Amino acid sequence: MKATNKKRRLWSLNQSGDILAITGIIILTVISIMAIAAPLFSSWGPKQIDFSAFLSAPTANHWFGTDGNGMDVWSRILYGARIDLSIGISSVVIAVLVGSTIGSIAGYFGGWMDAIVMRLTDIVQAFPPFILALTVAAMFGRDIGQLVLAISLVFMPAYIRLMRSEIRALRQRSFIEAAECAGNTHMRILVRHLIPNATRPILVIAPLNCGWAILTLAGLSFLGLGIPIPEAEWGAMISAGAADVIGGRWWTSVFPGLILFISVLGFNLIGEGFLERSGQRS
Amino acid sequence: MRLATLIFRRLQRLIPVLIGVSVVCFALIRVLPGDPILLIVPETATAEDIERTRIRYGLDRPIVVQYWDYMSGVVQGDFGTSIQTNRPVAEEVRERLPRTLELVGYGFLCSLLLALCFGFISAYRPGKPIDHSSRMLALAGNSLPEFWFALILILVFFGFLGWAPPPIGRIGTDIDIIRVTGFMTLDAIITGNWSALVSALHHLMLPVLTLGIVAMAPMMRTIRASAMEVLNSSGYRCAASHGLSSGRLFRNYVLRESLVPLPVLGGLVFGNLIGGSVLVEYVFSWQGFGQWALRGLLLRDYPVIQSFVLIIAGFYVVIFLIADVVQAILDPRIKF
Amino acid sequence: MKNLSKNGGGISRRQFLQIGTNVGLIMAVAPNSAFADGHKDLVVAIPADLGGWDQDYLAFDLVGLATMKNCYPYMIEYGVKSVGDAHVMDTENIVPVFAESWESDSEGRVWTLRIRKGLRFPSGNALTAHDVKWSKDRAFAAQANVAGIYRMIGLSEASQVEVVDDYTIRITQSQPSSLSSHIQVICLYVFDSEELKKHATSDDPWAKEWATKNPQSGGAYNVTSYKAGQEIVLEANENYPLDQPRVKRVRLQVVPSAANRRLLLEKGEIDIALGLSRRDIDDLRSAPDIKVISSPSNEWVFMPMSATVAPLDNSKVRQALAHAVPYDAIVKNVYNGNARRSTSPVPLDMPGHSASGYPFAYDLDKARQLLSEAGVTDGFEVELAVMAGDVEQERIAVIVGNSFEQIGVSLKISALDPGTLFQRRTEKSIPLQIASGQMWVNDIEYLLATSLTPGGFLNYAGYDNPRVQEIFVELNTLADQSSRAKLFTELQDILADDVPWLVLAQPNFDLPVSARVSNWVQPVDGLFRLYYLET
Amino acid sequence: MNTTGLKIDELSVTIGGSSANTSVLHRVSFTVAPGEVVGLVGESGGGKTMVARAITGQLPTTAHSSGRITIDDEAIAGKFNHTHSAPEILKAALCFQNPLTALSPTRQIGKQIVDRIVTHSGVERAKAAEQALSILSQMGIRDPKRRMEVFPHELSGGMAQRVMIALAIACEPRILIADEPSTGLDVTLTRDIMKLFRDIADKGQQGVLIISHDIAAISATCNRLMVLYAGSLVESGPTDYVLKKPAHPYTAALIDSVPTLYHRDDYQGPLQGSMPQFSAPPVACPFEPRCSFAEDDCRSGSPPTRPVSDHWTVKCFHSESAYLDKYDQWDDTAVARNESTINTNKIDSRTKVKKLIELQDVDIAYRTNWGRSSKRILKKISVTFNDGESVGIVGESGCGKSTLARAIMGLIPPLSGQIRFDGIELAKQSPRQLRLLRRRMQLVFQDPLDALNPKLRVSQIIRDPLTLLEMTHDEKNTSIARTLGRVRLDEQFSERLPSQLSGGQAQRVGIARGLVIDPELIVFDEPTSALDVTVQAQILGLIKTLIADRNRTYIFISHDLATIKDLCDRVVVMYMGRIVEDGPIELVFNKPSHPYTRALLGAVPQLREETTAETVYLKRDLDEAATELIGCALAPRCPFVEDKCNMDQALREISEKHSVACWKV
Repeated sequence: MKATNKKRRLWSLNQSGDILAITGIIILTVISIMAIAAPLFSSWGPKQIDFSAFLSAPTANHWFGTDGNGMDVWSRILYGARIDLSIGISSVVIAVLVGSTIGSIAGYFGGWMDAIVMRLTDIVQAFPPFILALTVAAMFGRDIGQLVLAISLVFMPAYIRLMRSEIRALRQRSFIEAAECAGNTHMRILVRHLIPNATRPILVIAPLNCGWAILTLAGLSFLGLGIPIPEAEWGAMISAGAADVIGGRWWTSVFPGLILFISVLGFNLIGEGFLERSGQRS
Repeated sequence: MRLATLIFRRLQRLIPVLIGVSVVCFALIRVLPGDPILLIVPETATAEDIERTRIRYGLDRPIVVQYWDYMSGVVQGDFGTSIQTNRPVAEEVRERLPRTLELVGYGFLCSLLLALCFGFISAYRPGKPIDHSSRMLALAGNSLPEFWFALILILVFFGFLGWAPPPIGRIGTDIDIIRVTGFMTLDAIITGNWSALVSALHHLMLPVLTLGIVAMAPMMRTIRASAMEVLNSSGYRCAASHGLSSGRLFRNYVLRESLVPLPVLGGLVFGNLIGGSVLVEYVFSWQGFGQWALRGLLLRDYPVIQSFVLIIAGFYVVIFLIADVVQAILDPRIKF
Repeated sequence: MKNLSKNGGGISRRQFLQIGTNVGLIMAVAPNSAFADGHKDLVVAIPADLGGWDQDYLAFDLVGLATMKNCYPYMIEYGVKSVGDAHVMDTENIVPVFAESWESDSEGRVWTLRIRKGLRFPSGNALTAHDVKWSKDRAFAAQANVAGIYRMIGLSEASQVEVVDDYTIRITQSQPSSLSSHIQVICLYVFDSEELKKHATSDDPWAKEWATKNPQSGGAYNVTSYKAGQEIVLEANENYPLDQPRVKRVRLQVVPSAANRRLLLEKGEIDIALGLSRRDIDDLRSAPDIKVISSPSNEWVFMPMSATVAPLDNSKVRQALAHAVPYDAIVKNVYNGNARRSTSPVPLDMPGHSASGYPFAYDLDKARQLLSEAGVTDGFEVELAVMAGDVEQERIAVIVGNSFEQIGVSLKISALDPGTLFQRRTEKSIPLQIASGQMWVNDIEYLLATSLTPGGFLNYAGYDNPRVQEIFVELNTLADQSSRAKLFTELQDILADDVPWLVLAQPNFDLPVSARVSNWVQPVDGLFRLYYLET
Repeated sequence: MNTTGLKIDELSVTIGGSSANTSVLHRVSFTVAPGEVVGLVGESGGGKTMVARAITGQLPTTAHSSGRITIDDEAIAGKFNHTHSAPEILKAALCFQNPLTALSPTRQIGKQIVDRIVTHSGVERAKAAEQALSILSQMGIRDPKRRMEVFPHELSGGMAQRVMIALAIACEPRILIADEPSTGLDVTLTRDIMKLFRDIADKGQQGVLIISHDIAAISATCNRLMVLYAGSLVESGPTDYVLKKPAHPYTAALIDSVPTLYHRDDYQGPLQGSMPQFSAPPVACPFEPRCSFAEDDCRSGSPPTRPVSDHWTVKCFHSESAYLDKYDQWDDTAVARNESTINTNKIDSRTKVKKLIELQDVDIAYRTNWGRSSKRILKKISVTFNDGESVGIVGESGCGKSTLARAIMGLIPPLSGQIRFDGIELAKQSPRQLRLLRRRMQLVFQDPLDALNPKLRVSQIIRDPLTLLEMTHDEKNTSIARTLGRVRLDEQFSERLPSQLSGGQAQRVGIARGLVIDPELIVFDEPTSALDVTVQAQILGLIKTLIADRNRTYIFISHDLATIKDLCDRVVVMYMGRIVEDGPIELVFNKPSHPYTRALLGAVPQLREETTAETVYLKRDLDEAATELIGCALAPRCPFVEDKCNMDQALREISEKHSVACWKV
């Protein structure tokens, strides 16, 4: 495989994986820009009440209508992106950092440390992911920090295991023996030789998990366990609006659901693209 | 013999996990804020009254004693008594669990069938429009918030088209059914109550579709990847080059081998469905296990929370045990 | 015996019923009259089965309490008065039911209960003073519901309840109390002691086990069929000492989903749907063949402010906040107009209520001015606790928060689940919270006891004013109505200055029923009385 | 029935879509007659497998082919396609490479065979099962009835190869094609498998085409050999002629690259460069860049395929002239070369003997999570390596020789016994001390690409061990540049990633990493076994020049004796975790004492029947024998086994510096 080959692979869009990933990145970039520059796109604040328009249908003033609190749905969607995206991403980032650190140490040193870590992950993994998030969130509370921890706790065992098995597989490779022969310390072998080679599968699944984290957050909010009112958060918006659908007031939950769907799709597209490129199975 | 070894090994691992789960849960709910006793004593109660109630529920004893007491009950099938409702937890579980399992079971079946169809079609026609569209469909399904999707389905199929029954409960309100197992469709078949069966299936339609579509993607992706791998494997190419008919090739050389990675993934998907079912049940007023547990969690009903956690964990671990066994049956190479 | 007070506290009734049930999500469903030919029975959809049949040991369970109210023999009961079109229970007028008479000595300390003769339980056992005595002994032994509430009127020992003869009971309180009758309305229910004794064991001398699982009867209605988790059938008690109930048979059907109850009501299959959301009820107002019984109620929604957390410990700050609540917006936007603005910490309709108790109107300038008088110039952040999942509380929080923001007070709204909320209330660690409730004893003395004196279980604010305590002590033994009224006014003047809580609204009681149901009597305690209903 | 066999006419194949074409076969023509065994040889990437795929209709979907393939005058065409239907008589059946993976893993082998029989002869399954049984026993499978029920992963390599052939036979083809049938098999097994092909061709009058990179393994069986280079058939002729007088320079180089005990006198040294890849059919001679006889005409036009004699063709402009002339001087007697001159003077040149590494009763076992398993990989190993010595360690795969290397490096602590480096016992060193010891010893790995961190550049890889030395950055750079030169790698390679290197280049980097800190000991762990033959020869050549530096100790591990003959002073023969023979190279080669050593020597590729020693054939496959181990490890396979072999055989000295673990010697 020559350098030119490599280059072509990086930039060619022939592979459908790249197209998927780039579509996903575009979607998320657009949503992020709109979230960051939200005041430019909406004249209403996310918690601003329009006392003259409770549950108003979409109008020129309120593009996506207002909800039962008289708040503008469109601007809540925009500001909601800040919370949803940042919680989704930060919980995965925490899970990746903590999980891969623990996993690489357990995988590298093995022995009793490994055994204990594995039994602990067994315990955490004895729950379906959403149920775990639900239980932890219901028991701990509804602060943003606690929610991030609850969601990242769900992912952590997977990253621990993934990193551990990657490290263990890499340990069998002769370049690690070579590194040992070259007089590297354990720390240096781990940091310089093992971890850089073990990150790829983790990076591949991280976007998928980001999407899942956002869905989880929204699901918790839907059950009333997520971010409390009046913060703008998509899941809570859908939940609050779900009851309004009865009277035909569909806009309060259909629009937030749509944006939630699109952003999760964005993450999933990136993840699927990465998966395809790395030729791995889920 | 090989399977017996497998099951034995897994059980060996399962029991410490369950004990660990119960210990962690037991300790956590007692450490965290929220006191179930305050929720049931009258507000006229003095500190002594509260203490007395606490003693009545045995919550004053050292946590280790409480744990021992609870676990020795569990071993005998006694999951304690709900602090809130005063009913035996086991009884409430018997009532609630079948509802959820029925929903999740059909949902899983639905997503499995969809995944098998689309997965194999995709694998046999990689890069073709049918491949792209079924993958996009799966990806989109995977990105849907299930509770929202359920709402949209209700809006369309019940609100506009009128094809679906009202999203309330598991069966028409005008239909009587004798409860045998708690599984609505099963009970209808056992008692030969065909109108109940039709009604139950009708009510299952939308929630099952919701779960099926949402959970399909990972299984489809795996089947597709695995089938493509098999189709490109030298094992398959060898058989194909030796002139076997395509039907025989699919049955004997593609199907089984492609399904090997599925059981373990299926276990994960099943878990996701159990999680998702909490949300979907909420939308369809299903009155299932998850909602029961949620109420227990919010009201800090210790025996309910403990039992929920233990049952879910036990159930989930058993799902994976089954998955492992199925995988071992499918793939003779797996050793333990 | 929770019913006395729980409503004043944590879980609003509707909220409680909704946990584990559902938000309703049906689009408009055309009534499908498959069952249109009509049924003679009155059918009531209840959200959950009752938690057990033993009132002495029952946890807080509104369905259970309501059912028992209709089928346990009660010695005395409130009368009924008409207010406009509505019938409401008259707390001033207490009438004997199974009792022949209910009298006290002049001091109000020793009470004599005479029981009607010839009363029988459904088992055939005669109802005598021994049953009453045994029942109250049992209540003291239970140390649960009744025992707790009895302490308020100076009853703490089983020996204070004595059998005089087969049909006479004497109850001797350690102190006189003007609340005695109110409390005895709630507590004087009777078990079939002969029957229960049969099921007692040495481990379980009060037959708790048996009583939990088997319906108790002998009141206005007898339980003739009980299918756990599905249906309770009540039939009119032929031995009821007063007029026979007009509806002979009532079926209480367990329909857990609120949406389902609503649907069944719309289809005409049930007559009364309990536990519907305000939104459902609003939608049902326009539905055919359904009427929504709406009457002013004594439920009130308020926002206790911790008197110990800075800067809320400054009464000027509390007054400022009282000027920053958009009261009318709450009534209009949260309750759709079906609520009254209350004008005193003493609820509307409570004897002694005075509008001087809460001289605050929505006036942000006044609020800012008061804040700066209090020396709070930079604003502050404060936690407002609401019950998680309670849509109305959340909406109030949003509206109030929006308004507070304009005077520089930012609210950190925390939605707490019941377990945590109650614990924190006990710890008195919540600066601001929204609470709602119903004073079941419609009396300011009771209000003081529960909400405005240290140790009062509804005193979420941790309110402590020596003068208020003195007033409370005076009221304990004061029977003269005009002197009481004077103290009531003084009290409300003090409260107007102290502002222990923000008075938000007093929502109406709304119950959707089928068109054929009439003669609903609005219960003062939230427990429906089937006895009066007609179809 | 027409029986003209396989005929290929001007077959060209191009693979790829619109942008990236690879031209893999260029106008290849040949025939395989019924009853004939023909070998198609060449290095990987030469297009051998594509020939097989073209014949069996399995070209990739992106392939484009031209030319004509007929079997018994019936044209074979078309690409592989999943939906081809209608069971028909199969013209050509392919035995796939790596049978362990090419047998469908989830179906019992009996059923797999039956599937084929049912498809092609239309008999009932029950009847087909009987036929399958007989085919299996024909293939030399013991207890075929039991094997029918077995899944492929339960088979040994040799067994799997037999089953693979059985599958192909069950299709009743006219032509049987075997793709690399000897891969992964040891020499004894290869011989048996090859005999099977011979039998099939002889008895069934089927044509057999064997595709292999291992010219030595198949030459004894094949009637004719064809040599494929970069998609062109460069030579084709009767086996004996081609081997003895290769007409094409590539054929000659290929034969010379095979590690044998003796080289021809005029051995040209390893062939430099590597095989080119074409995006379009080449206009010049594809071998021209590597050919030492190339002239202008080679660069300007493609040479024609010309007959050398009957049935012998070559695709070269110069094969007849200067080049062929050299081979005319070939003298069969020159084979038995001047034995007296080999290596004898090496040992004597050093008088002072210092023990660098000593192993005493070393046992090594697998590591598990909670300790070590009881299964020993090495048993009671006692051996000494002296300063300045170069020692070869030889044995079949799995005998523990790589483990021994790692134990010497201190990578695996021994379960019992001592390992001393320059008198320092490794197991007693702290991690830090052990790390410092590493500057005195280095290991070169078997799989060069696996041994290089894929995320680091070549210069970083070579720099890695330099952290052990206290050097400035500039000194390190100089050192790296010098070392790259020593392994004959261009400066330009220093910034490449391992994925941008060929196997040979990667191994040079691996050697450079070992050399850069100038250690006292270098252990080569089968440094060439993962490489193509001509590259193997290049790397061995490089190592040979390094070893000329006698200030260092070398341990060279290999599975075949021929490779180490030129490199080492001494050889240690291992079998199943034990040392069975240890002695100076000339002694062991000339007078092998242990039956196992003799068997190994006999297995050295014999292109020209040059060995004189009496060959020992081991009785059974290693994997079959492994279970019945009592006493001498070789006993179950040893043709000379006696009752006395049931006891453990310790290594004992039979003459100076020569020890053997066999009581019979």
